[in-house]
Amino acid sequence: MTSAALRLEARGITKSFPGVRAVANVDLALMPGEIHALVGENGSGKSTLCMVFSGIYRPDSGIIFIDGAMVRPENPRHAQALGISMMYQESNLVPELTVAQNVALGHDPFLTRQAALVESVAAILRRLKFDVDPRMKAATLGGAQMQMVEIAKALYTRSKVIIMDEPTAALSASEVQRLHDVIREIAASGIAIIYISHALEEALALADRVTVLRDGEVAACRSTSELCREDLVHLMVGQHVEIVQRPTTRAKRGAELVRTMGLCWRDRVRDASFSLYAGEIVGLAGLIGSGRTEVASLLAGINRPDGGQIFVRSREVDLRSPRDALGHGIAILTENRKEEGLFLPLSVAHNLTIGILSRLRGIMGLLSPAREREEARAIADRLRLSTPSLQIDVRSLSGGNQQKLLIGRMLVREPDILIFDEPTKGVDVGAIAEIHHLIRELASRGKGILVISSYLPEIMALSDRILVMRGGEIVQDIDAADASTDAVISRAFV
Amino acid sequence: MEGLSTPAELARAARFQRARGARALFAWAGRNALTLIFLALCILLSAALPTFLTLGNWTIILQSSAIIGVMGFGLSFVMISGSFDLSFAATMLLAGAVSARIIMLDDQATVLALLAGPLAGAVVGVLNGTVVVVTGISPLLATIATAMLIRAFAVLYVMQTWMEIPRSAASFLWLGQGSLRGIPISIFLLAGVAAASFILLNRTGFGRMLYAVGASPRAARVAGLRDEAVRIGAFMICGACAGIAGVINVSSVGGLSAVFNISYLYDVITVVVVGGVSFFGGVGTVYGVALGLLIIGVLKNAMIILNTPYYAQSMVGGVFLLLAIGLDSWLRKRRAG
Amino acid sequence: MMTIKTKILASFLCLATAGVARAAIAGEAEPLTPAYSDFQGKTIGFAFPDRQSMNIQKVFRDNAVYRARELGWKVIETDAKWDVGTQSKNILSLAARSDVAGIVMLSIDYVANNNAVKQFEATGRPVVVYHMGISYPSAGHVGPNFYQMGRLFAKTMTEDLGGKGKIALILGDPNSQSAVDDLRGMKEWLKENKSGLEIVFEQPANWDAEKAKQVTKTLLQQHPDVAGIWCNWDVQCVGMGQALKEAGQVGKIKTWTEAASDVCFTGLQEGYFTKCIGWDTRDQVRRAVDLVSMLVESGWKQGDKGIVWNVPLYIVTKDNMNDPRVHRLAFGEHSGYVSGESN
Amino acid sequence: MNWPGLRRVDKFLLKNQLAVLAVLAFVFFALVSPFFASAFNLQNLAREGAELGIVCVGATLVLLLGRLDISVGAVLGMSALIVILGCKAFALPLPLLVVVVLLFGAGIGAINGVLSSVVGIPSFIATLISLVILRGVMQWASSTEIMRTANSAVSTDHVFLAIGNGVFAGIPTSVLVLAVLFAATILVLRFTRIGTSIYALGGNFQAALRAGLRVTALEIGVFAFAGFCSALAGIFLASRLDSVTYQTGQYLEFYVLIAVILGGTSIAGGVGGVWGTLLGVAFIGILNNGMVMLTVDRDYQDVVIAAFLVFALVGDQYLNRRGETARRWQLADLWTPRQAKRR
Repeated sequence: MTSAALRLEARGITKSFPGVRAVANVDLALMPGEIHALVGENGSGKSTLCMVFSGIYRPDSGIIFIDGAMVRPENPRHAQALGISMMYQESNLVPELTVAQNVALGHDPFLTRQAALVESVAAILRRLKFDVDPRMKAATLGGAQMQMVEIAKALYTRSKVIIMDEPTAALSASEVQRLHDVIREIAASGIAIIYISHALEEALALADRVTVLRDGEVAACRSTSELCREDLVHLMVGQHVEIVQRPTTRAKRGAELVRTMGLCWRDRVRDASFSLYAGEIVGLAGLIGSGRTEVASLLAGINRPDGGQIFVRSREVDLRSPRDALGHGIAILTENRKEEGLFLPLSVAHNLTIGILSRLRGIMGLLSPAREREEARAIADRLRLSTPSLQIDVRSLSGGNQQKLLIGRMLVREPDILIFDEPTKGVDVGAIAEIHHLIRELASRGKGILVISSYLPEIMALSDRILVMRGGEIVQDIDAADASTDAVISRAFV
Repeated sequence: MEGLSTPAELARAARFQRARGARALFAWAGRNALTLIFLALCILLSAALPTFLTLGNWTIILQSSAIIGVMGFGLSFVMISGSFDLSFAATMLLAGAVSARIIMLDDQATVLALLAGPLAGAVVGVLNGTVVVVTGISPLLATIATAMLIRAFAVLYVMQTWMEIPRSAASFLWLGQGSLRGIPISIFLLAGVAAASFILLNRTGFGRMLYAVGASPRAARVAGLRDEAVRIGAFMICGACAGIAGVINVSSVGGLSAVFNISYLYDVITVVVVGGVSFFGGVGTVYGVALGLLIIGVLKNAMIILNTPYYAQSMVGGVFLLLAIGLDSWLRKRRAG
Repeated sequence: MMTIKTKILASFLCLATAGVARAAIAGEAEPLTPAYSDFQGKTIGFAFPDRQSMNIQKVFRDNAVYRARELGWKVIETDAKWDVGTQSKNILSLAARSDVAGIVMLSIDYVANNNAVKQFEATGRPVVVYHMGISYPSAGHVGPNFYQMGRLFAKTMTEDLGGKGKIALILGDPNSQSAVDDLRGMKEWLKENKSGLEIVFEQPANWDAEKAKQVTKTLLQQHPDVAGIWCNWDVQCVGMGQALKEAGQVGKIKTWTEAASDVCFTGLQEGYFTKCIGWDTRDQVRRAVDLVSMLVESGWKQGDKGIVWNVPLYIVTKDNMNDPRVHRLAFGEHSGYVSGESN
Repeated sequence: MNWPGLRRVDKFLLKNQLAVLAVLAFVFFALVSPFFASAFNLQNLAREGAELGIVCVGATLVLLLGRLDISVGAVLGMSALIVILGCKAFALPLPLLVVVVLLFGAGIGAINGVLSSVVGIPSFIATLISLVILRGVMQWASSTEIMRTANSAVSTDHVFLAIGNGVFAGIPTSVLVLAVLFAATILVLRFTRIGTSIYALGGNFQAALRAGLRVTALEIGVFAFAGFCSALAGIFLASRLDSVTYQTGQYLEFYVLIAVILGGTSIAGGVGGVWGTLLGVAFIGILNNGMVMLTVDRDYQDVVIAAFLVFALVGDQYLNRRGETARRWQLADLWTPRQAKRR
């Protein structure tokens, strides 16, 4: 095919961030009117690639053509001017503005003639077979309607390429159907569409071709007719290097520490029931937004369940705050260190000892710096925390050491139920191994451990038992021994 | 530097080393900017004004900073907890009125009067804190409202016309008028409050939690700290300090009038912010606030000595505020961006 | 710690001030209600700056209201609590009331109420200002001539100091017109008479006693040889006195202040004032009420020439302060009387 | 999940409660005081209300951006001062003067905008600083001889006086100007890109950025507009009072905030509008004037006002931010420059 006939062509796109090579030398070509699915695990580089197209990131190398003309998207606005528009996962609408104003935001003339605007937007909405009054405020729209408005936005800017990042994440089956019809419709008018989705069937059903990304590289680019779901899964997973050896001897499970029955929270967790035993590591697998983190937050008292019960050591408990949870011996290492873990302006020592201030009492019940120093030193040594000094800002520690620090803080409270949410996120290779080793050790000391990770190999490597979550429900509870990566993946994806 | 696992860390360590080397001086100067400014001021002024560097003058500088300083230390607690209080000036008026009222009823009830003021302040502080923390409305606007209420309450229910402290209440008046070995008592009070704040902030669990809550309320929650209680506690301390300031004020002049002097508000905020307490919580030291207090105090003193027109004084305050805050926010933005 | 002597002194002073206070609330509580008066059924409006914060303001208010009731007026009072904006709002609200025949007021500011007064008088009703004047030529002004008071101060200070020496001025709010006139008069006299007095220090204390105290301390520190201090007036001067006491300068440094107020008397009593220049605070407001009454009766119209009635000034010293006639300057006869019917 | 729907209902209720409240207040005062509804007082009420309203229009836009401007009072005062000085001391031609003053106001506003958006100072503090400095300048200016003479002179320039006191077809000029300004603002908010941008910026910063709106310029512009409005009000005030003090406009910012927040504009930004503000102004204006009319003690007035401020804040917290009350918001939400949240 000649490049002129292509709507969008990308050659050798590479983008790396400090420490990570997010997208490596990716080629992509879209015909006019083509619906092109982009699939891959979390962190396989889909979003990064799209953000390069939509002008949020500049590629380190590689070139992009639109209709055969080379372009260099500077910023979202510029990208839109070039004909590339992106629909983001989170809503991108201004609640107080009308649908029409939202659609035209940033592209309306200085003097907006309301009638004309409404008319032109209404035309687009009609074309989308989407009956909503352009004059009503965006605040009153539901999830599906919001997606429609996002599409309308894209059409309003006369886009040649529309990138859709998980447009169906929040939609019901019937809504998904309608959305797909619309997408096919607009594709028919010659617009090329990049469709990112974790719902593999959806992708296969909708798209003409599919590109599979794995660790930032193109694993395959085939037409959907030649693919079935299993191939797709296999392509996505590939042959991962096992980073830790599977435990040869299964830790033998002790008494039941936690049992939950029918936990519900908003629409994010539906009827989650499971139990956790002493001495075992349970992996909580699933996609981002599948409710893993939410379940953890319920267990740790960060959020309060709307329904269901939590039993700790077979006594029902009501966890109103993390403080309560700690009181019952449940400690959590949260996903985002910066917001929910570290106290950035404070020193390493202060960060370490914040949980055990009562132990630092010296003369007249005042904190004794000496005792603080030795306590902090003790924790630091125990975790082989490498820092030039305990007095420096915790900011200047590496990701790995920050994570170790938080684990250390978690352990000094001597909890027997530990929740690790993404324990190795943004952590350097050396530290990963250490952290994994630590988790195992804790388990062998009879703690009950819940590990959440988007990186399946990690789950597979660590856990004795795996819970797979999808759409807020626990869809599978299998022994790690007889679980295969593919199996888990295929349950995690729709 | 043993046990550094990754190249990234080695690099970081190296940077740490370098900081000790060439850029050490700048780093040091950056850390001690306030101290340097203060020393520079002192040198400058003592060169310009022969009487500046005398014991007598410094007594005056400290004594006239006492009230502002006491409230400043109080306010810094609230600001470290990541909140704000605009009602302390009104609280000072109320507390002063309360203790004046008591001592006027019984001129020997010194202890009661001395305790009542700070106590009233603390109560007001708790109310403030509860309003802010429980409803979660903006502390700025909330405390503007409470300030109006407190002041009105004081004027309507506690105060009379010029409240004259009976001269017979000697021990009460001694607090603000007496002196030990030529050093006014109010200076000892200021020092006491400073010391207490230092201990509270650096040597107690409450202080640690305060910094933690201010630095990241969510992290504090997850770490299992009683964040709300801590924030209310900060307000309480602020109120109590305002109360102490009120008592000092009353006993220092032996009376209290309902004419409300708003300038205290600006002065205290200026001192605290110049002292390097961040608006965004988690940052601030007693040493810094003390320096801020001294810098502003010295400036005012010099301006009075030089007999500068009064209006210049408020402007200088404003400019200092601008510089201090501008720097704080700018650095913060650099870090965030 | 206090010595026995100071204790005794303190208790003596306590007694003295108590005596003063008792004298202050002497006099009948309620005025005679006239059987007939031309003003019966008419209302007189008062725009006070503040009835509460200073005793002298209370004396003004009490005697004014008393006199009005004596004459058979119906009284309506407004209080601005020292807020300029509020005061002109108050005047306008009185202007909106057709039943108010005239206003007696003490204006917080020299100019801020011009428009309000103008609007009130535009409806053919007189406004009489007492104490400080306003720049708008209202129907009448009863009060001291601050310019002349300044000159008198200069003269007195020169005499007290034997014609030479350093003096310091502790102002309240330098923008208040009375202070401006005071200083003008004072400085002019000093110049004209080639007085040897030299003003070395001039700082405001914004009526805040604590600030006045600190400012005075700085002054004493900077100019140990200062011979005299003029403190504008009222409660801030208590702060000045306190500073003198703590510096042990009471009696050594000559001090002057304005108005025969309770502050003045206490200061003379305790020795930190040498002289006060005052006038009959009670008489002043009574005259103001009388003037408005006359104008109302004589059918005053806007455009008539404004009447200025300056009160005589007296010098109050420790020697004459216990003379009942002098005492009355400060406390009148009707202080401590508060009831004053509102609408 | 239709919080938005509920929120709409609530806000609808809130706003209409306000209208009802305003009417009730009016009726109440009209019944209690026979003079409240008098033509004189109503005109007076309208004038005071109009000046407050003009300032509030600007302040509303600032709040829509999720920012605060408390320097409005000082800007108003300073502008008034410039007008008095220019008109009475230097006899500058009025049109020129007006232009200069409006430019001055816009300039100060722009500086506030830069401090807030570029330097990243929390807007509350940035504007607090401008307030302090401006007040300092005003004190200095009003202490100068030239300012005093200008101030004390009673102006005879009918054109100048007509600005603030004039009546056109029975309606005070300032009210007409407010109406025009108000209409213009409504039109801009509704029918121009600026309007949509303001709501976008306050409502969903990400969306605004992705739509490529010029964030910084917008913020500076809005602050400049707020300054412009304050200056405009200042001109009317100067002409109406024919004088200015260094306290002119003190505490105005509180009334402005209360009126705007009561009007249903969220301090978190993005929610609300000028309609509600107008109701808020009407309510506060009536309340204030009515209480003055009934000679309610100023301290009790403060209590009432403060109570309404708290009511407004809590209402804002639980109505406008209903969806996220789960998360109690920190000060930083109001203070941290939004730019920091960009990534």
